[in-house]
Amino acid sequence: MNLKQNKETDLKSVISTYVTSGCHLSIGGFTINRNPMAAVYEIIRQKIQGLHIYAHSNGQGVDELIGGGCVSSIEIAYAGSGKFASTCIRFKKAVQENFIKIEDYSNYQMTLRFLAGSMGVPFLPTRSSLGSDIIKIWGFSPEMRKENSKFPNDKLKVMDNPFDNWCDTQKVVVVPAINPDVTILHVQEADLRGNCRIQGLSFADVEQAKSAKHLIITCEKLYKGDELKIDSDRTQIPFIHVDAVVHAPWGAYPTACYNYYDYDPRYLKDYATAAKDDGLYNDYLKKFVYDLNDHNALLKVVGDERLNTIKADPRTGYAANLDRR
Amino acid sequence: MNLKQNKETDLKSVISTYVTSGCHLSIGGFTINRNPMAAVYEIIRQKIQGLHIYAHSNGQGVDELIGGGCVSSIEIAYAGSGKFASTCIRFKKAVQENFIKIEDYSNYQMTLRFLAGSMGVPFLPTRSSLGSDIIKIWGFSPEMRKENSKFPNDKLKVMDNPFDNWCDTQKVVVVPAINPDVTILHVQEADLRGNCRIQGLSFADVEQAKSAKHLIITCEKLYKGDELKIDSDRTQIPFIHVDAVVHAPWGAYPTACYNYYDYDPRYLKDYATAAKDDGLYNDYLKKFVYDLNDHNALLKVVGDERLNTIKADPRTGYAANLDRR
Amino acid sequence: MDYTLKEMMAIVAAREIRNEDIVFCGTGISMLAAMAAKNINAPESVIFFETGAIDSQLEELPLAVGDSRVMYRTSANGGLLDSFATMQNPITGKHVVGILGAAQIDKFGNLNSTVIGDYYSPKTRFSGSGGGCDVASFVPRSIIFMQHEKRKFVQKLDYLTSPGYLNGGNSRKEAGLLDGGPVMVITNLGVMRFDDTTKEMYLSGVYPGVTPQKILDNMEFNVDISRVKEEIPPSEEELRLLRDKCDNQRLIL
Amino acid sequence: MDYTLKEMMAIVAAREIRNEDIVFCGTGISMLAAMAAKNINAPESVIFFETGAIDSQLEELPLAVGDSRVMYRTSANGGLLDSFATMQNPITGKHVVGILGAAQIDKFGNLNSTVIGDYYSPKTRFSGSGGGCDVASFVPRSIIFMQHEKRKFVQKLDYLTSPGYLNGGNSRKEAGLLDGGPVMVITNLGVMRFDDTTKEMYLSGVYPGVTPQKILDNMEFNVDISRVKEEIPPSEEELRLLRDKCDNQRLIL
Repeated sequence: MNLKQNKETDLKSVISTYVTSGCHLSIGGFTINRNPMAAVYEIIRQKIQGLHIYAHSNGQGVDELIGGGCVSSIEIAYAGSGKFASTCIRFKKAVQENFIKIEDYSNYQMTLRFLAGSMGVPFLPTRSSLGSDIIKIWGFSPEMRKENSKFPNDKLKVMDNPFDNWCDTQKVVVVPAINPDVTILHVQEADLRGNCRIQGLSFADVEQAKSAKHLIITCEKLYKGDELKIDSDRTQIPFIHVDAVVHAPWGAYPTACYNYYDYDPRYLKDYATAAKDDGLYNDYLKKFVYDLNDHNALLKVVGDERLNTIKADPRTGYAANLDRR
Repeated sequence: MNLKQNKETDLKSVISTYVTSGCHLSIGGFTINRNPMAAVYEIIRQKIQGLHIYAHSNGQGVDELIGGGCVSSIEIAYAGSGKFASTCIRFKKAVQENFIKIEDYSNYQMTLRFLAGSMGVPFLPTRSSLGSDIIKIWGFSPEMRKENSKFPNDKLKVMDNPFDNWCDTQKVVVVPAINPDVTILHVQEADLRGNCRIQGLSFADVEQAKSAKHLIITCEKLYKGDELKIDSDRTQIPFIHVDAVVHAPWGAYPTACYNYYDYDPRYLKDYATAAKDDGLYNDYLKKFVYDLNDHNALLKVVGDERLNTIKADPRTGYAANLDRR
Repeated sequence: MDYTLKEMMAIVAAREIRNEDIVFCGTGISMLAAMAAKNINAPESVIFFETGAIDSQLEELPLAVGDSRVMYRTSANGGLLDSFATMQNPITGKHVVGILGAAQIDKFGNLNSTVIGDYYSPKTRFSGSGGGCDVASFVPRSIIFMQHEKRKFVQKLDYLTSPGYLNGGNSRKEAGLLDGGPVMVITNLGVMRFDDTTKEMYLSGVYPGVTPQKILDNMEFNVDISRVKEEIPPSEEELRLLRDKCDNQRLIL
Repeated sequence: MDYTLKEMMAIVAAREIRNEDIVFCGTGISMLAAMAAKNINAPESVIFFETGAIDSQLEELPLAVGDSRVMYRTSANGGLLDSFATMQNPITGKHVVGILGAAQIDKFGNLNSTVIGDYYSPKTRFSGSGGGCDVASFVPRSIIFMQHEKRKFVQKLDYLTSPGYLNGGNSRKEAGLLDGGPVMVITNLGVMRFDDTTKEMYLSGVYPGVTPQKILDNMEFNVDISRVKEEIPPSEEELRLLRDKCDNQRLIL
């Protein structure tokens, strides 16, 4: 956080400043929607390694970070990209081949963990996962946890309800708070100070934002004045949480951004094809990430014609009748 | 909750159906803003008694319920009506003269208690009140709590952080969930199914709504069609939580309703004067509540001329330059 | 009347959904089943997604629960906290029906969507719980879609991602979960339900032309087949509404 | 230059607020102090209210923190959960300055805003904690406004609503609270601060014309007066901005 009046910066410098090797990172969005892809590609391009990722169901973005070799460990609820990859392919490979360490939670648990971090409490309770292997099996060993002060000593705990049987509840699972070093979100609208508006579903973005030690925003539309102070009921993230703002139109591409554009089915399908083969994947990385200077260059490779097909229909917020087979 | 397509009803019948003697009630709003006053006056008019109230800082509405003799016990963080009564006057009298039982919490604790109820967990943790008499002194005795299954056995508890010193926290206070029998809110906009939009601050209304076993909505503007499904990002309370909807323009009067009208300084000042004296207060109750048939009758007594002075300025949402001395 | 297996499965699930149900669904056939119920037999049922969308107007079929198509003309666009609280909430939660799927299921309706093989060095890694474990933990009734294969109906799960009846009998409650659990498992061959007392799976329905023995041949464990009936195929009207109203782009069917 | 005591008090508080502070305030003089800081010496400080309003454009002075005037042109209109989380949050919370008031204060800056007399049958009942206890528990720095009277600066509080330094020394931390606590008490006579080690109140400033003895005469307990200085009165410019920009309707001043 900072309270500066102008937090605008560029993606290259903001990534190199905040997303350092070994840092604990979370990204916004859900499966194939509103992932901060411009930032994800920049992280891959800068060959940042050893990231620890906190994810709920941040499909495409997380898979590309893993595929780009940036990730060494992850706490996650779900790795999937909808119809395009029911299990994210580079994720699957990395786990099966032991390239990354993994700890499994549920979506609600991960969201509660961000919420706990944003509220400044060490844990929150839920009934989810009682009796399951999410409780019994720990991906990160107690030793690994004890060694590193950035992890809590326990994955989670089961405890008795301190209020006897209040709310018909005998036991709860308590999950530990997360305060990521950095959270990166892509939002529809922001202003120079960092006030942010998300249109459509906010997923867990608000909790991820407010729990972060540093918060980077990329946005479709950047307001230079105080326009967002009008009708501020719509603003979910006030500027006090934000460190840096980057104007990045199409910054969620190839995932969707409600009211702006849809996901690109062709890109996601081609990605899935490449992801299944190491050779093809290296070609993909070279052609679509390493050889390009920035996100605009990617948009140029894709071309306006294709981008036009996924532009959002103003009535529905998505590209109606888009060929998605 | 129910999933009916049309939940519209009238205030008299909805109050007599849901707000029964001895029921546990919470009302929305904060001090002198968006209290569901039409409903409050109807409760007083129906001479419902023995209510247990859950309040954070619901000033004017709670004070009138107490003054009307409807309340026998209360859990509360703050009883004040801004400049008009730094401590609510009938509340003060009732506590000093032992007419009502009281249990003190903080605003955050009461809000967390509603949140816990809405999340379906028996408690939530905070660091607030460690070392204070809010922890040490219990208004409701352990015996009273044990006797009545509608109360948790403990006011609150202090417990060790189950995650060692995670988040630099050694101890937390856990506060028990609330699920009121009934919550009543006044909102700016609703539709027949019960989708609700609050403009300006939502205070703790959303948590009070979602924790309630029954939820009654009064609203300034009632939509008969699906208008609120357009731009639904603005809808804070979806219809699945709502039992009944009442169209009640000026339903928060004499408290404010952002974008519709301001508080009425003259009414609140006159109220404060009357509240200080039992005789005057009986006259107040007779003239402004008992002798009137409904909220419209109150608005007629007040008169259009005065109501016009508090109508909201469309630019600011309140009555700019209103004489508030 | 011709119909596909997918159509049969979607209709069987839809028939289980009632007015006043709030239906949690994922993608694919589970979403289709929820849409079918709403368009055929339970018009007042409400569809919602773990991403926070309630009562979406689904003009096109979403390809993920995070698809922008679920955000259009909802009753509210919230977030994950809202959706899971709706299920854990004691008032709204009682009305929620969850529709789930998995890689493995055991005879007590416990589900694995995490790994095949050892957790630390898995033969196959799947997506993980997502909201599955949450739904299975919270809701009073869930419907499970499965492919009927021996490697999927297993004696012992490689990982218990989402609790069903755990070890059967009263064990779900003893673990601290509320009453509830799976009510049926719908496969490409038939329908399984769970005994009221033992909470063990039994065969309750077969599709026309499928024998109970064929079903047993496709499971690692045995189930009681004494209560089996033939499932009624989709009617003409059901099929028409399913095809025209629920998936006219033929993305799933 | 003529100025009133209220103006002196508001300006003394305002001077304590810095750029990069997020100022929690209530109504009355505390709001005025926050507005004064923003208009005079800390233009980048941010005002916020427990009701959930951040960075309100205060064209008119609100008469309550729930006044619609705090909702106008905010950076965000949230709710109580948002505002208290901002203070308990380890990142934003570090920047929050709380402005508080109370009916009683003790030498360790603990506050009573609940009752005078016995809790169960009080001589005087006040409003209660509101957000006061929360703010006092969470924030690293708080500023307290008090009237300087013997019955208000007491040996022992009738009820400890909002924690200051509890029993002094390290006791705040031992109770489980984070570092922090009151930094100053501003009264109609002068300014008290707290010793770094003992956490006991001492007299740090008197207003022109007030003697340390007069201050001691108006307290039940003794404080160290050896560190006292005279407070600098409001400047012409400070007064002008206070009067014209912060309360031109003269609702508080």
